[in-house]
Amino acid sequence: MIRTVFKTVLIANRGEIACRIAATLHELRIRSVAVHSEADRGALHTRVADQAIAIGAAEPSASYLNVAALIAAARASGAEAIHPGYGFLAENAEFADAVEGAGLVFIGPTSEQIRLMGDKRAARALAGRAKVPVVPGGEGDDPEALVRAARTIGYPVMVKAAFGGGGKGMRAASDDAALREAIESAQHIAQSAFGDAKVFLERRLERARHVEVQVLGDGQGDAIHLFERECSLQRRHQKVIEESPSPALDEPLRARLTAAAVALARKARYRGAGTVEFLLEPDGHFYFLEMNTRLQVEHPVTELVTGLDLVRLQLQVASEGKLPFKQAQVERRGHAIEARVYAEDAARDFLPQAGHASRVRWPRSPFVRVDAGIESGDTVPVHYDPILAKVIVHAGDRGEALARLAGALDEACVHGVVTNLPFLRALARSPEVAQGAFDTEWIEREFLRSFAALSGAPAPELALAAAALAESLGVGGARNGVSRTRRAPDGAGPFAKGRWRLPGLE
Amino acid sequence: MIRTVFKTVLIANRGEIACRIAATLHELRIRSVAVHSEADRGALHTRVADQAIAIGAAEPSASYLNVAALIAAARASGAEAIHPGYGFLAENAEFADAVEGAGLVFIGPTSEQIRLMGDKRAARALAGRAKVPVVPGGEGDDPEALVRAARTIGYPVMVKAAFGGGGKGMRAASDDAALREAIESAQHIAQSAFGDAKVFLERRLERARHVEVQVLGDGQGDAIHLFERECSLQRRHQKVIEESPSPALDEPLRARLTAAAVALARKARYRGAGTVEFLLEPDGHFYFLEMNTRLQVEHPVTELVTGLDLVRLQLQVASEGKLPFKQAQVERRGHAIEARVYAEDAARDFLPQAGHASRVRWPRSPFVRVDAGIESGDTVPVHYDPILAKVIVHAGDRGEALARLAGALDEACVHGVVTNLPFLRALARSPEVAQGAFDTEWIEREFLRSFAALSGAPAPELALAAAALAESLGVGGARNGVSRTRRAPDGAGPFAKGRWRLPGLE
Amino acid sequence: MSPRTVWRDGERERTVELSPLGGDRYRVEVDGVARELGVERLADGTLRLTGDHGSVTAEVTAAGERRFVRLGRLDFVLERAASGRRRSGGPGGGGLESPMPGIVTRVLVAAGEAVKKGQPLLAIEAMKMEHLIRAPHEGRVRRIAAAAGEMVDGGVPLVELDADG
Amino acid sequence: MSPRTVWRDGERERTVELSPLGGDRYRVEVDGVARELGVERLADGTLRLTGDHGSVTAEVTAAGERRFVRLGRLDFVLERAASGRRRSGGPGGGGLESPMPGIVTRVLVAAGEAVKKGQPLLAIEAMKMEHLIRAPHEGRVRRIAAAAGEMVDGGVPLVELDADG
Repeated sequence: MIRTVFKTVLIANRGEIACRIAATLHELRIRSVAVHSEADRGALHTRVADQAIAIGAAEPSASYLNVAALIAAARASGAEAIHPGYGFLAENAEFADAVEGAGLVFIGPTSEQIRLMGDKRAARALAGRAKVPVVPGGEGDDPEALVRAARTIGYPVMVKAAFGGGGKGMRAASDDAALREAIESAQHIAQSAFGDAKVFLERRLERARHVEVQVLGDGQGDAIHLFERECSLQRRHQKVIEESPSPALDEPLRARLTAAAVALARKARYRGAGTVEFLLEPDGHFYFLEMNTRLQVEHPVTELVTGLDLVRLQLQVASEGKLPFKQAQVERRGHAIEARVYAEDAARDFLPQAGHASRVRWPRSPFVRVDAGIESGDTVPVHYDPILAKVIVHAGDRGEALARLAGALDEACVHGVVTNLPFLRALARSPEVAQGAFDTEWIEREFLRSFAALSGAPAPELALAAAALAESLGVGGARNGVSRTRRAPDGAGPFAKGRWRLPGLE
Repeated sequence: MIRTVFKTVLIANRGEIACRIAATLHELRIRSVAVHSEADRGALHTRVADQAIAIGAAEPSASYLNVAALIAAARASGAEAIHPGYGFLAENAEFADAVEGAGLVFIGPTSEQIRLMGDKRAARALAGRAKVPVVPGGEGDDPEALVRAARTIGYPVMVKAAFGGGGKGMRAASDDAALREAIESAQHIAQSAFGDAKVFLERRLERARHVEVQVLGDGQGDAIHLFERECSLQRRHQKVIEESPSPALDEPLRARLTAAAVALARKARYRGAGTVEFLLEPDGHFYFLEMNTRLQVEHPVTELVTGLDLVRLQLQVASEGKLPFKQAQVERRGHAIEARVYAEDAARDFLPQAGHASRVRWPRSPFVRVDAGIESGDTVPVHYDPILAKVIVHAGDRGEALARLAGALDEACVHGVVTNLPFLRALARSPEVAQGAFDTEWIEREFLRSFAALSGAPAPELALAAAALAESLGVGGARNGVSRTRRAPDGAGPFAKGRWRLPGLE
Repeated sequence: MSPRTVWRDGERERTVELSPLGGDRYRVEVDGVARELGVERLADGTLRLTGDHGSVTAEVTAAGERRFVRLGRLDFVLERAASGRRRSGGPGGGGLESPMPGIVTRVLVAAGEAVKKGQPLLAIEAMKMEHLIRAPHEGRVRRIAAAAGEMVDGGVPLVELDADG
Repeated sequence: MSPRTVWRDGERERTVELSPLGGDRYRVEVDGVARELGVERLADGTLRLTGDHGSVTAEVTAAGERRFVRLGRLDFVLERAASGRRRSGGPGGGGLESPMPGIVTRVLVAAGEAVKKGQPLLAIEAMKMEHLIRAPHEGRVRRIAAAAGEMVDGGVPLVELDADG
């Protein structure tokens, strides 16, 4: 049992990650304080915490991004530390400064480290000093200098915002003219989204995979890794399914990749849990992409293969200032995969969805974990990230893990709000995923087409029958729209037994 | 991915174990067929299966023990195999014969092996031939022969039914007179409960622990073990909390104990998953107790430490007739603990409970697994075993596991039916359990007293306030029994702020 | 409808008096000691109770007279009582009601029969456990209200016993 | 109340006709093809549908006109339609209704303004994603039914557009 100096910790987040952090706090007998916006009054994360404090209106700027309100809530509740989760203020250096300025502990790296990694160009420079390969690229405020750099490194290139992230403002270009246009557009988006118009160039890597390494640093120059995560299954730079280990690494490559990540974390004297992202080319070359200075959405796959609780480790490092074990003590077992359940309609261009999730049932099977932010009856507000839950499985090998994931996704049921569950189920059963043969653009380049064919198929007659019967019987919240006394026509009408598809009935 | 010959499997059971078996079947894309009594119409295990078949009236003898109805259901559904779960017909040799006689596969050992292990005296004899130590004892149909045997092995002794189990009909005796009485009583109970009056003697072991070994045999003489389970936390011979590894074993003792179990399984040419139970004396001597020829209730702790799915292994052995891996490939990691949630009122002499569980919430935290047989809105019938669910946790070490278990039990909530959750929470936090300092009689000898003190404490005022407010506001299904318009008395009445205990509010 | 409610908490009898103070504020008096609480209804029937230093969620579920109360992560079971009256089947009564829902397996006495204190009158079984209803005092069986094989709820009168032998 | 109901299944329109046959039996005709089904209501609002060779559980949840249907482990989303009428906001309509619940972030045209086909009229944001409502054809804006900052449900009319330029 660890003994942290914390008796009370405020969770400056919402949804599944706030619930997940509260679980570890409770296990360690640390009081958890939830915060919530007006839209989240009564949300699951407020119910699982020991205390809940309202911090502002529904808009994130008024609540979950409201630094003053968060600090005030921490003070009012007697919290000694704040866990930022992911998103919102998790990688905001000013917030980290404000927390420490208020005499509280920020559970994460130092604000300098957040600032350093937030500047993608500075992070690239640091990687270079740590002898970690970076994607060939170019910098400069003058567009023409960037064009000259592009000619040197070779087209196609990517234009990225220096202070950006998550693919926002990212543009590809294949020639000088397109590049000039891309730079202008990217600068414009960077200015409005990140408050700084600076951009930089990277050579565009073809068919690259996204592989990242979980690191843990003591803030004094020591760091260890907790193996890698494969996150190439993305749609519009948004990860959909992640796994560990990566099917693309053999042991020598894994050793080099994890060593590179540890070298970078040590060079940064990194404190706490962080993630070093790499692009991996089909030939095995890898390049530093960026470092995320927060707990990742996909951290559970690392937890399952290593058997370690990352939130607990974050609390330990924040509390004790040292690593609780050595690299040699970190072992991995089996294979873990995570699928992110989003409130979005995959059949209609992934339009985000919101509303009342009146019936929610998450899978509950051996070796299946669900980190969920909603239960039956909860509301999915329009204001926030559409992630509802993560379904994570652990198994002896990758094939078993995929079968387990597919089975678990079948068990999941969300009614009232359309989710991407059909998309995830199709992905989990796709042959390319089974073979591990994908890169970061495979979903958009190939999979979406086959999914469209699948999702466009008509529903089985039995589904229509169930909908009509439910309405007629008044179950499921539908009005009774059918008379129940009408007699059946005697042998009238077409009756072609066997022409229905009857899943489960034939 | 394993390829079994089975396309459809019938689950001849109910509740949490039927749900748990269905999960593995679904993952392997095997159709699951549930059976249900009249009392279980619409029960969770019928909803998670691919098909549900009614087999008879509520009484077990008419349904879950109704061999003819089960075989008929298997035939009607096209099942090629039957999984018996635990309890009911799981260790009934006639059922296994009937299943095989109908041309179906019984997922379990041969009927001969069930019969052999069901006769405790024959099992003891087999253990002797396998050079596995047995508790010194005596046999014979003549009470006076037993009395003479008791004098030889030394008092106190236990009288047990030859075909019994679960402690039923078991009697202790400390002298000749008491023994004669005990024999008569045990014979009477054995005759009525097991249809055979035969009894035998064992020396009564003081402060012994119950440690069992999970084995897996190929039915052709090879067998391996999946380490041990510590099951000493019992009340009236009913296990309450189980764990793996046992805190009472060091590596040499673990090696000897598991070797003894494997020797017995090999000698029996055992087929499938089984459990060899031992009594362990404080000095490290252990004695064979009996062998259970079924999947145990507590199998999940073994699954968590080994990372293996025992139901899957049962299917593999039944399907392929060989072990899917070698002993050296079985590794254990960390510590797992299970707590059984029963519908019983621990504060009122553990009286069994039944009814409508209108609000059910099982914990959902990292490294916490719940095998549950009910969800919100389900009914707990009076006819069956009171087990509702099992909360199982996995952690790096025993201390962490206990903290995790305590946290998970706090998260669990069952309203509408009284459960033993308060009892389990108290156990998980008791110092003796933390020290691992218990034997099979410790709960009844010592813990029940301290639990009674705990459960007799008054509820905090806030709980009363909540009950009254809920009724007044009409939430939670209570009638509105309080006028909502009455004005507050102006400063009247006793108002001693601060005299309430306000968990969470001060 | 009285604002005063009486509750059984194990062996204890406890009283609660509610006074709405307007808005979501209530004055709540428990066993004569009062506090002010803010009471907010959340979407799923959960209440959020707010005191001077924070708030806690309370979930209350009624099952007959029983109230399952969850405060944060603590659980309690209370019983709604008519003011002042005690249920006869409780620990204070004669124990001649069914202590649990179950099936009457054996009726061991007949109406009119004289019984000794402690004598088994009737056996009820639930979840594979048998529970004997015993005579709380010497007396004579007036009436047996259940037959073997009958399923009964908890708290149902099973045997009526006259005190005189 | 007609026994015939019309449903939208993606791009398709489908019809169901129910005829009770007494007891729990129904004749159900879907798109002109009929079957007999046994229909049993389970405790939690789930239906168990029984055909010739087995049964499957069906859970149906209404959310506005939408019906979430779960058959065993398969999920479908249907939409209840008034017989024969199509909703204007669907793929067959002009796309001038909100495609999702969200917040109107920008109004890009004014009433009376002439617009080209494909011109962005209004931006709506939900869950950090912005979606542009574009003119489905050349025309003139008759009315803007939402203001920037306003929260709207899915399927709410946002812009009225006249066909004449």
